[in-house]
Parts: sequence; structure tokens; C-alpha cells
Amino acid sequence: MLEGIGILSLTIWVPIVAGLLVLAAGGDDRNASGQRTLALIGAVLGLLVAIPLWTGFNVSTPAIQFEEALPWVPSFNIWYHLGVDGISMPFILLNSFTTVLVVLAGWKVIQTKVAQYMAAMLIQSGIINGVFAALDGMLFYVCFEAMLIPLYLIIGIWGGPNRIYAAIKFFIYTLLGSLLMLVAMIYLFFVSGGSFEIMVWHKVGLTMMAQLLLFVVFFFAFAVKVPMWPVHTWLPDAHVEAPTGGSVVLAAITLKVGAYGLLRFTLPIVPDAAHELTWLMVGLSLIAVVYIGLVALVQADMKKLIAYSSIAHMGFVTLGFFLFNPLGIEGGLIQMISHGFVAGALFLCIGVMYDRVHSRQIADYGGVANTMPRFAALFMLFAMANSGLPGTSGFVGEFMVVLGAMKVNFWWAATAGLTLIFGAAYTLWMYKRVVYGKVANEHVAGLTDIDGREFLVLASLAIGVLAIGVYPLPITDVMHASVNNLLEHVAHSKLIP
Amino acid sequence: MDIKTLYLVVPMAPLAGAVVAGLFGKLIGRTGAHLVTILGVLVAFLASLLIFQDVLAGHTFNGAIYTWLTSGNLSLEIGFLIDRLTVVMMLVVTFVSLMVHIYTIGYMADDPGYQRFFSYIALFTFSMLMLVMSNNFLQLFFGWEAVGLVSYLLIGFWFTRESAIYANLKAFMVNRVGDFGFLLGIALIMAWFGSLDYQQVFQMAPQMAGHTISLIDGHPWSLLTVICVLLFIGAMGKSAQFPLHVWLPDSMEGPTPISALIHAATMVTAGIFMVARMSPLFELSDTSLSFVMIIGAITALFMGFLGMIQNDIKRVIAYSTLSQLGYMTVALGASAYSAAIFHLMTHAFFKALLFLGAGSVIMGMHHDQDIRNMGGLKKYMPITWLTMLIGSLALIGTPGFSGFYSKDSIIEAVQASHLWGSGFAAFAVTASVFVTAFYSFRLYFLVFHGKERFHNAHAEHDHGEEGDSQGHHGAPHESPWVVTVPLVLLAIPSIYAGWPYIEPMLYGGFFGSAIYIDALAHPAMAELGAEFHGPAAMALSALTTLPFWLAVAGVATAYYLYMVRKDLPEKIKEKAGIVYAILDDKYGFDRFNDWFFAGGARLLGGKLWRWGDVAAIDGVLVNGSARLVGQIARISRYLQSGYIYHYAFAMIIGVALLATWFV
Amino acid sequence: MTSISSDFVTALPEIGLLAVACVVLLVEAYNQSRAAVYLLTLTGLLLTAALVVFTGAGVPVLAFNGLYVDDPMGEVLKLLTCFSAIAAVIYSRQFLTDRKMLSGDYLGLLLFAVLGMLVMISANHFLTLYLGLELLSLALYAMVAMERDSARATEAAMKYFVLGALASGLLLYGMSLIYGLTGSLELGKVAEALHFNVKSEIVLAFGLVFIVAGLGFKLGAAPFHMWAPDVYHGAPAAVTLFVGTAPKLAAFAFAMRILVDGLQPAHGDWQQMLAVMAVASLAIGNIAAIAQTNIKRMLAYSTVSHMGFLLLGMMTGSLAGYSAAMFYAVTYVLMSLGGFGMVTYLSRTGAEAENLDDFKGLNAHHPWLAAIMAMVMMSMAGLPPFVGFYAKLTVLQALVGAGWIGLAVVAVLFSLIGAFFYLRVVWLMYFDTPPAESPVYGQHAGDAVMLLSVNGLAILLLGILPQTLLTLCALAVQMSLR
Amino acid sequence: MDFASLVFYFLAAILLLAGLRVVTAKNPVHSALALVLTFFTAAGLWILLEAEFLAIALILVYVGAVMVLFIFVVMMLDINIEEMRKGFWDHLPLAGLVAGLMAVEMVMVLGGDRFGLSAPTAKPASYSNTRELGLLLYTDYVYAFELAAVILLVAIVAAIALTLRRNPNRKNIDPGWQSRQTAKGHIRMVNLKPQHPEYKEADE
Amino acid sequence: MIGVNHYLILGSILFAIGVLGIFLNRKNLIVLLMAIELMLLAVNLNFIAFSHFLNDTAGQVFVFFILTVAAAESAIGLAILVVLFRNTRSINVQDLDKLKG
Repeated sequence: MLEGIGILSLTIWVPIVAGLLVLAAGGDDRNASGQRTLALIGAVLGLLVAIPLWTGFNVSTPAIQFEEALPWVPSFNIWYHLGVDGISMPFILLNSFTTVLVVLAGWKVIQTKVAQYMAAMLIQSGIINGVFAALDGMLFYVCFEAMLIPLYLIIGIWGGPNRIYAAIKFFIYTLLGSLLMLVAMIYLFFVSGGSFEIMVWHKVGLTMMAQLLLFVVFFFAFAVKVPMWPVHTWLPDAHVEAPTGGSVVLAAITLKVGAYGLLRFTLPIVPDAAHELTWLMVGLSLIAVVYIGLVALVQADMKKLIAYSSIAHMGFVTLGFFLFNPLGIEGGLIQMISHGFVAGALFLCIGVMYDRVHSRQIADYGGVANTMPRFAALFMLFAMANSGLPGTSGFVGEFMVVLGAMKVNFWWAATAGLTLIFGAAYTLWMYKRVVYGKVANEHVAGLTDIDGREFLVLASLAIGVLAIGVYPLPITDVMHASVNNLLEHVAHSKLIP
Repeated sequence: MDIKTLYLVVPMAPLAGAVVAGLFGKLIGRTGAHLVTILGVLVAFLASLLIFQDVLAGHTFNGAIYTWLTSGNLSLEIGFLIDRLTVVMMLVVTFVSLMVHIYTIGYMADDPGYQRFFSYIALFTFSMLMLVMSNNFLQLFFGWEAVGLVSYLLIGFWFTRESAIYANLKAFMVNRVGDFGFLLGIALIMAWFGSLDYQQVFQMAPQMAGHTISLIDGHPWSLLTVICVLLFIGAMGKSAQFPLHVWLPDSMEGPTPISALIHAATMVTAGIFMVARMSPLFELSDTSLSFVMIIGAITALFMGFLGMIQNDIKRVIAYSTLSQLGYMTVALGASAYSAAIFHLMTHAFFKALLFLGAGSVIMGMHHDQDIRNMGGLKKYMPITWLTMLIGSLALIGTPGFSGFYSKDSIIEAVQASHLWGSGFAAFAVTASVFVTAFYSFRLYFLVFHGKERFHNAHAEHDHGEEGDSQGHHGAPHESPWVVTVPLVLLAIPSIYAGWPYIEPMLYGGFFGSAIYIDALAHPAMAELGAEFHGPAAMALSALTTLPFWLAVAGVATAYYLYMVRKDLPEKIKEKAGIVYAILDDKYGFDRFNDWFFAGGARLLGGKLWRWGDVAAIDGVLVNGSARLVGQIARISRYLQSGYIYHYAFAMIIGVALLATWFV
Repeated sequence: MTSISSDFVTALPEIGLLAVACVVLLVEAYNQSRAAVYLLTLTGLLLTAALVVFTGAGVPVLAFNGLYVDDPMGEVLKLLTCFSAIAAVIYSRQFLTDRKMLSGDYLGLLLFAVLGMLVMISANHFLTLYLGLELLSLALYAMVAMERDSARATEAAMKYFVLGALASGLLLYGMSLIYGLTGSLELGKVAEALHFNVKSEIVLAFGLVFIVAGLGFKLGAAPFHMWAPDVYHGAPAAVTLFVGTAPKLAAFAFAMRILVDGLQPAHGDWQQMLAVMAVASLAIGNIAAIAQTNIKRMLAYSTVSHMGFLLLGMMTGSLAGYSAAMFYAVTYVLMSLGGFGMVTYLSRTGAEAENLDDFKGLNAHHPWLAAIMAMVMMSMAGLPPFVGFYAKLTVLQALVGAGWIGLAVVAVLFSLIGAFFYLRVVWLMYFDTPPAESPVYGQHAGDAVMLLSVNGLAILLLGILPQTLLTLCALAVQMSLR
Repeated sequence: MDFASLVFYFLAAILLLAGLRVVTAKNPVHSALALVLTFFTAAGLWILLEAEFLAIALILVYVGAVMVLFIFVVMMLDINIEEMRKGFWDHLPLAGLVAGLMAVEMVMVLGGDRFGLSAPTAKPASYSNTRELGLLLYTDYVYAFELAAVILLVAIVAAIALTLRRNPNRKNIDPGWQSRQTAKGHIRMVNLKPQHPEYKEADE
Repeated sequence: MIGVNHYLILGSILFAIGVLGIFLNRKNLIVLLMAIELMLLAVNLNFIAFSHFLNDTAGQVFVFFILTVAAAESAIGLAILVVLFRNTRSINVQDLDKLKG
């Protein structure tokens, strides 16, 4: 079914148009409240238009659904081709949901250039939906790169003291990967006989050499975004300097784009190279779990700590993907969604404290639970989810990936399982130093507990975290058909001599 | 009401209580909080009783409630397995929990975190019930970790205390080490059996017995051994077996009711329960049984030693708990699963009693926990005294008391075992009898008899717990009825729970198919059963056995040292300097762990971060290449010198080079 | 051979423009009304554009004994040249008024320069190419030196002149060799001669080297680029704006005429030369730009790198490559009009907004201008959804299509480095706080802001919907190839 | 060796020597004069090549106009020659290398007879080089011719625009301005009132 | 017999002398211009030689225009030189280094 404008177009364009409207209506911080309200309306609308994706989704088929196709740049055979399957659809919802939260999270904190902030967030949300919905390689690429721009501005304008370094590092790092990918995509265009359709690329036979080279290129594009060790160092800086909303989007969504790319491009397009280089990807993923886990342990800055923990958790995602079994891939996908909730929530938690004390250093806190009991409780929930406690979403993906890994190799599973220890160690040690203990200083003594808006944001995330933890079946149901299809596809060599 | 609904009620009633007390604590107030949670647990207890009857009538259940997730052709479900093993655990858990709930009303009366506390313990009850009622490994792991979480929350309940939040983190981390093994064990089961459902796994187990896996190239190991050892590592964490025992003594930082509930009666026995549950697997691997037995023996003996020198009333009991858990573990290793569960049950009663009694003493002493500051409390706290005495007698295995039946069964079972390491285990458990008796009565004498030392002691310490009305240091007093009633209620089964139940539980096939013993390979229980002639005969014949006299000797020694020659302990302490120092240092585990694991991880993390991330990746690769480009850029500015002739050179040389190249 | 009168009809745009230029000079001589010359200039350029449209033939038409060709590619380029000149004039009105440079001299020279471009675009003969080039260059030399009291401007002019003369010499030497080899100076006949009979490959290559060098100079490709930074830097912003935009279209046409129309049979030779120059340009342009503190200078280096990309498109020797190069040239002009236009617009009397630091915190007081500038910069960096992305895409597409994957990788790696300095402008505008006394402000020149907005939005819009422009370029090239 | 060759070699030698002199002379005036000599010998060579018109034009246009302009500018700008000469030969190695390389390369490429051109047939006696060029210029190359005119116009405009200074202190009168003047703006009618201390508001 | 290659060689050497001049002379702008004139002369020589040997007048026409343009070019160049000299009181090439980097 090819239509002109459909739900997916709406999920992309509603936030973007809303963002532009906010920009147009705003311009001055004096009517900031109006801009905020407008942005919130836009974000909520964006979420509402995305909901039919879930309710109308047919879980029994791996086929592309909600498809839309319009010729876009006919001279290069580029299409405005949208569609989702079970792999991409949840992320559009996640993104639309997160957008509402970040708009709320920035409600009071952002006091300068409010319209620009809100617009950047909304526009970014639309573009990211485009990434997940794109079925045309070039459309994907355009969105993939365009999403860097709002985030670059968000980090750079509303970020911390070292924001410029962080923003530029983030941008250049990620651009490196994507530019190489551009060449790869053009190459694929020619070998596929002049098509930018991702689904066509999936069927193209490639030589081993070409596959390996494409793999490396896709690795750079997506592993940087994920990020995998050793191309991860932009993330801590970006997170530390970004404003809370930026961190949330970065953790909850942007990282997912990289992992999604691995699944959408690397695995199906170069399956033989992927099999060939599994050792590498698994190795890097496991390094992420152990090495990054250890590094996270010594961080003095809360955001940095959570950033490193994000890397470790995303290590599970990549590990899962390269196990080539349903448990691994679905586990990875669930881990992605869960990490969206959990890491987002943790950054929001840190943001809540930062708004009050203006410090992210663990050492500046202590005994927060005394003055902010409600907050401490929610924070505890998210900390536990981050440590992978069963019953929370953090557990589901890790559990599945460990199970999947065990099917392949005991030691992979064992190394991955170390996250039980490391994850708990760095998260809870931080929690202990920040939240527990006696009131450490007058800043902490002067803290006020979270207000209704903050509670709403955190509680909605908490519900998500618990819901996925207790009952992940609806999400895996959505994925099954597509994941099985993908696995079947990957199992077949497309090597040509 | 449908019986299946009833199953669901058991865990859900406490959960509902926990949620209400937790989320709406302010709204419903203190009374509301304890009412709603107690109601929840009471409902669970009553439902458990009904289920117990139902199960006794032969109705077991194994089924799913809902599908948790599916992946590939795997389907993970949340479900209940209700059999005799489960109901025993359910009864123990709900009963002790109920007692603790009631007791807490008095114990925590002045604490500002009252509602939170009730919410936590109700949540714990829910988690523990989920654990024991599970019919699959996933849910088991859920409960396993959830009880760990609540334990973490409760140890750190007084979160302003540095020692408490140190202890809770430590407890969680050590448990996580165990869980790491546990998770790997589960994953191995998943990978080889293709299912996480108990029944399917157990059915397949005999076929898998011959499988080996090669974890290190060229060294094939029995699959089941690996699985069982890994699972047992989980149990070692949760049930505080050597060397993962280190968290339990520290966990005494939590309020006393949870020491009773979590760290004595229920949660720490989850490991024992789990191994018993997994008996169809463990039975297939002698190696793992030996491993279990040796670990248990080490724990039983060496942790008992530590109990002898502790001065904190709760710590003494904590080490005693460790030691008793060691007993249970040894029993598991000897394939005496029913004995282990039996001891688990009796231990739950008398150890909960001891802890609650200790709590009562602590309340009476205005939250002083040092036994050196007590003495002569018998006069002031008669009910506490009496119940504590009963608990202690049960603990040391006085014939006729519940502890006697369970503990003697274990000792005999170990002696009957023929596995590798059973000799050492038999020695350890036997020797422990003396140790147990000694430290139990050392405590008893120091607390309840002798000189009243509390008058002159208060100046030396300032150990008030949060929320206690400090400075009101009158004479010790008996605790209110909400405290003493549970003591009495617990004292009853401490005395009585052995006699009538030993026969059905151990020899009467009470557990039926819930516990599987390969009688040919591990005939210990069968041999015991052949010699068993009823509880009375067992009690009588015990008078002629070594354990009994060892216990007597232990009591006597304690009496001599702490009632007659009170100066001797100090002298011994001086004489046995090194031994004392080692014991005082708890064999150095804490120091080693802090230094090697915690410190080492941080050191390594710091190095990796500084040298790996900051220096190598960021410094050299990222910023380095950026710097390099910047440097080249600066150099390239010199090329643009500003002189026309240089520009002209560039052009001409360009032409010359192109010409040379292409011509 | 058609009658001479029809030849004149074909060349009406040039004739019209020449007439207007002369009128401008006359008005300057007798009236000296600034408004009059300004409006006259704009009208003249519009008239020329209209004439281009009306005289458009749709097929290549030769005139003046083969000296002149009128083909769709030329028409498109002429049209865009006129528009870009109009934009340049409007952007720089305030700047020129402030410096008392808005005179008939200046605008007359500007019109002559445009005439030179038109001649180049329509050239079909070495001679017309040369004359057009010189007409353009001479006018530009004078324009650069127009701010007579500025040591910097005159120095720039001198450098431009000396190096330009040298480049002309090189170009002519190459032409002389090709003439000797083919016996003809008309491009079509040269191609024919080369196609059927190459007397000496080595001489051909040798001659090509010199021609390519001259071409490289005009485009500003390394290593013949060295005039560009100094001239862009030294010239008054308005002149930089003009030098940096429309002439690139003419240079592109020049390259197309000489290499494709004339020397297509020697494609194998010049392909490699262009490749070498392209890579050198990408490297030098992108790297040297990083170290710059002056935005005009930075944009000059950026031009060098862009020309590298353009050359990459040309060197493929395919239809796709040529249209990619044309698309690149057009989008480049669009972008640098925006960039230099902003620099010119923001300059105030006596000072130029030429240091990067002058752009600090622009977003704080001129958010819309900052947004336009940001779009320009990101487009130059090749980020979607701006048109610069498609420019790069088309070139890369052509490159990969021709099998030059390695070059494509090199190109993207250098544009990664390039992204840094474009983003630096963005960060200065958005992330830095404005200095207390901001040297940059925009005057109340509504027309310029309006046009800048159109310019910026065009960059965005063409980035989202590039097909029209792509088709235009592809068709123009396709219909013009002989 | 025939006469033409002799003349060729003679002129070529002078040409090269003079050329070298242009770039090595200490005094720019000497350079300019050497350049004049170069042009003269070149003109001779062109005559040898039967391009008589261009040879004359070279002398008339180049020597007569351009070189005079050069010398004029050299003279006008008072240049310190001594300062200019410092370190002149320092760059000889590089210069020699590059120039030598180019020369060798060019000679190697162009030296061999790669063009396949033989001496043209002699022109008929009635052939006039000037006439031929003239015809071409006004027919086939009329477009180029017009362009050349425009270029010259640009040169004029540019040179004037660049160098013409409207000196504000000059004393001469612009006749155009003079003739445009009217009474308006130059003569002011003033109503002279009797001076009185009370009325001070008027004709300020 | 003098063939076209003789003229070409002569032209090449003349061209090279021009190059030499640019490299050697780093002070005087005017000499720089003269060196370029030498190169143009070499070009012209080439054209005329080819024109002669090809028996094609087009080459001569080209030279005619080169001469014209070169004259115009000189005019502008010298005008710029004069303006420059007014500003800096120097035509020393080495003083022209305000713009660099």
C-alpha cells in the first residue's frame, strides 16, 4: 500500500513543523512560557500520531508496514520511502515518547533561547523518526546526518563549560563514520543496479573483499554512534557537557540509531563479512562490558559515570546482534529500548539534582535521600534497573543476551555476565555516595524534593521500566517476525566470487 | 475461591500491602501502613495454610500464569510450582514474616521511616514467595535478586549511617558475585536444555548426565557438574557460604527485625531451598555434591569460631546463622535434602526467635548491642529471657527441641555419606556442635546472668540508633506486647517443630517427588531411615552420642569461663594472641576483599581510564590526530608566505611537476 | 555560415550588457548619481538575464564564424551569473556606499567583468576564451584595487595581477602547442583533429599541462590557488563577494569548454591531472582553512577545497560527472553568495566583519542572520538537508560510478576535516557569548536581508528538494555536449 | 647553412642574450632596455616567418607604447636600486634548477619533429600579410575584435579609476560645473531690519 | 633548413628565461612583469611559427590579440603598481607580505 502521506510521514513532520512553529512564534525569551506550551503540544501531538503504529501493527508478518513511497530525487533514484517493521517501529514510539519528556525536562531549566531549544528538540525528534522509518538508503543517510545538527547546537548552546570541545568532538567523530558510509552507499547503489532501496541492497551479492570493506565502513558509521570501544570517547564528553535534555536524547535515542544501523545495514547487507568478523565485534562488545565497567567505577562525575555505563550497556546490544540467534538479537533490541528508558531516566535524575546544586560531581553530594525522599526512591529504581535487576527493563535484555551468548560460547556469556557485578558496583556505589549518608553540605540540606512536573516525567519512565521488566512479551511479539526474517536472511551467504 | 486464585493471592497480598504502604505511606499514616501490610501477610499466611492442606490432600500444581516473553521457539513463562517443598517454604516465610511484622510495630515504633520499613518487608515477603513458588529458573532468578534488593534496602535502612550503607553495598555486591555464577548456570541450562522450566529440565537431566563441555580446550568437564557448581555459587552468595559469607555479619547494620526475617529465617535459606529444588540435577553430579559439602563444612566450622569472640549481640547470632547455614549446606552435599529443609525450617523458627529476642534485649538496653555491657537481664526481661533460652537450647541441639532433630539428622547423614570430603565434613559439623554450644551460652550467660554491667557502661558508648529516644538511660525493661507475643509465638515451634515432623519430613516421603535422591549413589538418607525408630528413641539415643556431650561440654565451658572464672577469657585472649587476632580479623577476608577486589577494580579502572581512554584513545588518536591536523594547518600557513614569487614558484613548480609526471 | 545579423541576435545578451555598461560609465561621467548607476546596473543585469532567456535556442548554435556558441549549458550559466551578480550588487550596496565606492567606475567594471564571464561561457574558440578571460580578469584586478587607499587591497590586486598574468602566459603557451598540434583554434575543430589524428601524444599532454595550469588558476585549484586567500582577504568585502561567486561559474564553463568541448579526446590525460589537482586542493584547502582567523581567508581556502570537489566531478569524464560539476558550481556559488554576502552585509563603516571572532555571539542579537549563516556553513560542510550535501553526493556518485572509489574516500575524509572549520563558525555564532562591544552589526538594509533570507532558504529548500536543479544541470550539460 | 638559418641563429642568439639580460640586469631601466632589444630581435624573427604586420606591430605597439610605459613607470617611481639588488644571486640554484628543468623538458618534448610540419609553400608575390590579417579581423574575427576593443576600454576605465585623484586642493575650475551654475543657491536675499535690542529673532 | 622545432626550442628557452627571471628576481615588481612579458613573447613566437608552418593565418590573428590584450594588461598592471607605490612607497616584492598565512 503506497500512499502519499501516512502515519510515518506524520511522525516525522509533525514534530518538525511544530519546531518551526515554535521558532517562528518565539524569538524572544519574554514569552517563553507560550513557547514551552507550544512545544509541549507539538511533542504530545508527535506522540499521538505515532500511537497508531503500535495499535495498528500486524505482528505476524516480517513485511514492511505503513509503507509510503514518493519519488524524491528521481535522477538518482532516491525515494521518499518510509516503512517500519518490528525492528524499527518500537524506536519511533520510544523517540516520540522521549521527546515529550525532554520538553518537560527542559521546562524550567532552559531559560535562555527557549524557542530555539524547544525547536531543536522537536526538529531532532522528527529527523530521528525519519532515520528509523527510512527505507531508502539516502533518505536514511540524510536523516542520519541531519540529526547531528540539532544535537550539536543543543550541546553547544545550552551545554556546560567545556561544551564547545564536546560538541565538536561529538560532531566530527560521528561525521567521520557517516561520510565513509556515504561512499559505501553510493557503491551499493551501483552494484545494486542503481537503487538506493535498503531492501534491494539486502539482496545484492557481494564479493568477500567488498563485504569486508563495507563492513569496516559501516562499522565506523554505526559503531561510533553506538558507541563501541574504542570509538566511544566522544560520548562521555558529550554527555557531561550536554544539557539534561540533550543527554537524554543522546542516551535514549541517538545511540540506538547506531545499533539500529548495524541491524538494518551491516548484518543483512554484508552477512558473510559479519560472520567472518564476529570475533571482532564480540570482542569489542565484551571489552565494552568489562573495560568500560571498570572505567565507570572511577568516575567522579555522575554524568560521565552514566555515560560510561551507557557504553557498557550498548556493548550488550552489539554482543547480542552478533550472536546470530533470536535471543541475542531480540535481547539486544530490548536492551536498546530499556536503555532508552533507564539511561534517559538516570540523566533526568542527575539533571534534577544539577538544577538545584549546579554540580555533577559525586563528591558534592551525599545524603540526598534526607531532603529528597521521593526523588531518592525513583532514583533507586532507575539505579537498580541500570544494574540489571530482574523485574526492571534493564534485566530483560541482558538476560536474553547472556542466554543467547551461552548458546554460542561459554566464555562470552561469562564475560558478559560480569556486568551483573560491574553494573551494580558503579551504579550503586554512586548511588550510595550521592543519595545515602548524612547530609553532606548546605547545598544538599537546602534541596527541595521533586515537584509535580519532575515527578510526572520520572514516574512515567518508572512505569515504563517496570512494565517492560515485568511483561516484555508485547515488545518481543512485535519483533519476532522481523527478527526471524532477518536471521534467516543473514544465515544465507550472498557471497559472489 | 479457586485454588489457583489462592496461589496468586499468596504473593500478591503482601505486594499490595507493600505498594500501598510505599506509595501512600504519608496518606495512610503509621497505623495504616502496618495494618495494611500485616493484613497482606496475614492473608498470605492463611492462604498458605489452605494451600498446605490442599497439597497434603495431594493436589500439586505446576503451571504458568503468563508468558513473560518469547524469542525464537523459546517461551519464558512466569508460573507456580506448588508441591510439598514449596508449601513448607511458604508457611515458614509467611509465618516468620507475620511475626516480624507484628514485632516491628514495637521495635520501630519511634522510627521516622516506619511506613517505608513496612513497605520493604512486605515487598520482601512478596519476593521471597515468588522465589519459592517459582516453577522456572527465570522467576527463581527474579525472586532471588528481588530479595537481594530488599535486603540491600533494609540493611541500608538507616541510610545516614556510614556503616549501614557500606554494609548494604557490600551485601549487594557479594550477592551479585554469587548471582553471576547463578546466572551463568541458568544460561547453561538454557543453552543445553532449551528450557527454563523446572519440570522439563529435570526430565531431561538424566539424558544430559553424560554430556561434557570443554570450557578450556582439551579439558572436558561434565556439563551437570559445571551447571551445579555455578548454581551453587549463586547459593553461596545468597546463603552466605564461604568465601562469599562476608556480607552477612555486616548486614546486622539493618534493623533487627530484618535480621530475623531476612538474614536468618528466610532469604539466606534461599540457597538451601534452591539446591534442594535442584536435587534432580545435583544428584547427577557427585563432584558438585562434594563441592557443596566441603563449602558447607568450612562455613559451619570456621564461621562458628568467629562467633566465639564477638561482643555484639547480633553479630554473635549472625555468625551462628552462618554456621547453621553451613550445616544445611553440608546436608545438601550429603544428599540429605529433606534434612536440610527440615533444619531450614526449625532454624527459621529458633533463629528468628533469637534475633527477635536479641532485638528485644537491644530495645531493653536502649539500643546498646554490646554484650559486655549487659548481664543480669533475666530479672528485668523475663519473657525475653525465657524465650531466648528456649532458642539457644534449640540451637545447640538439646534433645527434644526442634533444633536437635534437624541438626542431629544432618550430622548423622553426613556420617553416612560416602562422597569425597564427607570425612572432613563429618568432623566439621561434629566439632561445630561444641562451638555452637559455647558461643550460644556465652551470649546467654553474659546477657542474662551475672553482674549487671549496664549501669556503668553507658558513658563509654554512644550507639543510639536513629529515632531512639537517646539520653533516656534507665534500667532495662521488658518490651511491649507486640514484641513479646511474637517471641512467644516463635518459641512454641522452636520447641515443638521437631518431634512430630521429623518422621514425615525425613523418612515419611513427605516431600514426595519434590526432592529427588539417587538412592543407589547416595544412600545416606536411606541408611538413616533404616536406623530411625521414632523421635523419642532418637532423643534418648542421642544422650549416648558424641554431639550431645560436645554440646554439654560447650555449655559447661561457657559457664566456667563467663560465670566462674571471669578473668580467664582475657588471659586466653592474651595467650592466644595470633589466633585471636586472626579470628578478630575474620580471617582477613574483609581486608583482602577491600584491598584486592574493590581496590583492585578501582585501581584497574583508574588506569584503564587514564591510560586507555584519556591518554591513548583521546590523547593520541582523537585529539592527537586533531592536533596533528592543526599542526599541519599551521605549517601550511607558512607556505602561504605572502610573497608573490613564492606563489609564482608554486604555480611553476606545479606545472613542472605535472609535466614531469605526465610527459 | 549564417548571416552576420543573426549572429548579433544570438549575442544579444552580451551586446545588451555592453550597452548598459557603457551607459553606466556615461552616467558616471556626467551625472554621478549613485542611485542612478546602482539601479541602472541592476536593470542592466536583469535585462541581460531576460535576453539570455529570450535568445535561448535549446540547441547549440554557433555564431561569429565559430567564435561563439550559444547552448543550453551556457544559457543556464549565464542566467545564474547574472543573478549572482545582482545578488552581489545588492548585498554590497550598503558596504560600497559607506566606503564611497558605489560609483559608475566600480559598477561599470563589474558589468564588464560580467560581460567577460558571459563571453567565456559562450566561447567556442581559444581566442574568445582568452579574450573573455582577460576581460574578466582585467576588470577584477581593477576592482580589487578599487579601494585605493588601502594598502591591503592594492597589495592583493598586485598579487592577483602578477599571478594572473603568469597564468595567462601558461595558458597561452598551452594553447599554442595545441594549435600547433591540431592546426586549429576552434574548439570543435580541435576536438575533431584530436579525435582522428593525434600527431604526438606527448606534446598533447605537455600542452594540456599548461592549459590545465591556467584553468587551475582561474578556478583556484591547488597548487595554482595561492592568489585566492590573499586576494579574498585583501580585497574589500564587496569585491571578495563578487570575485568569489560568479566567476566560478565562468571558470567552470571555461573548463567545460576547453576540456570537454575542445580536448575531450585527450580525456585520459587531463583526467589524471585534474585528479592530482583535485586531491591537492582538497588537502590544502581543508587543512589550511583550519588555521585561519579571518573569515574571508577561511572561505578562500574553503573555495580551494570546493574547487577540488568540482574537479573530481569533471575528471570522471562522464555526463554524470559534468552535470555533477555543474551542479556543484551552481550550489557553490549559491552558498558563497550567502557566506560572503553575510560578511559584506555585516561589515560596518570603517571595519569589516572579517575576523572570525567578529561573529561571536551573533545569534544573541541577530538570530535570523546567524541562522542563515549557519545554514550556509553547514551546507558548505556538506551536511544534509542542505544543498551542499547534494553537491557532494552528485560528485561522489559520479566518481564511484566511474570506479574511482579511492578518490571518493579521500574526498570525504578531507571534507571531514573541512567540517571542522565550518562548524567553528557555527559555534562562534551560537556557543560563544558576544563581546561587550560587538564590532558586527547589520545596517537597516532591508533589501539585502530579504535577499539573504531568500538565499539561505534556497540553500535549505534546494537541499530538501534538489531535483529541479539537478535536472536543470543534467539537461543543460546533456543538450550541450557535441 | 643558408642565409635564413644564419639570420635565425644570429637573431636567436641576441634574443636569448637580451632575454637573459632582462632578468639579470641590476638596474630595471637596463632590464627594460634589454627587453626592447628582445622585442626587436623577435620582430626580426617574425619577419623571417613572414609575419610582417605583426613584426611591425610588435615594434610599434610594444616598443613604442608598452615599453615606454614601463620605462616611464620605472623612472617615475623613485626606486632604490642598491637595496633592490641585495641577495640577487642567492636564489640562482633553485631558479637555475627549475628553469633548467623546464627548458630541458620543453626542448625534449618540442625539439624532436613531432608536429609533422614541413616548410610551407612560398606565398605568391601578391600576398600581403597585412591585408590578409585585416580581412580576417573584420570578417571572421569581428567578434574578437570588438571584444579587444572592450578590453582596451576596460583598461582605460580601470587605469583612470585607479589613478585619477580628484585633489580637493586643486585650484582649477571645472567648466561643466561653471556652466551649470544658476543664481539659485548662490545669491541669498536678506531682509535687513533695523538693529534693536528687543528684536533679536530674525535673520539668523 | 630552419624547421618549426627550431622556433619552438627558441620559444622554450625564452619561456624558461622568463621562469628564471621570476625565480631570480625577488625584489622588483617591474622586472617580474618584464619576465612575464618574456614568456608572452615566447608564446607569440610559438604561435607565429606554427602559423607559418601550418600555413594558417589564425595563429597570427591570435598573436595580434595577445599583443592588444598585453598592452591593456600592462596599462592596468602599471596603474595598480602606481597605486600600490602610493600606498606603500615601495615596489619591493618582499614588502608585499601583509597578506599571508
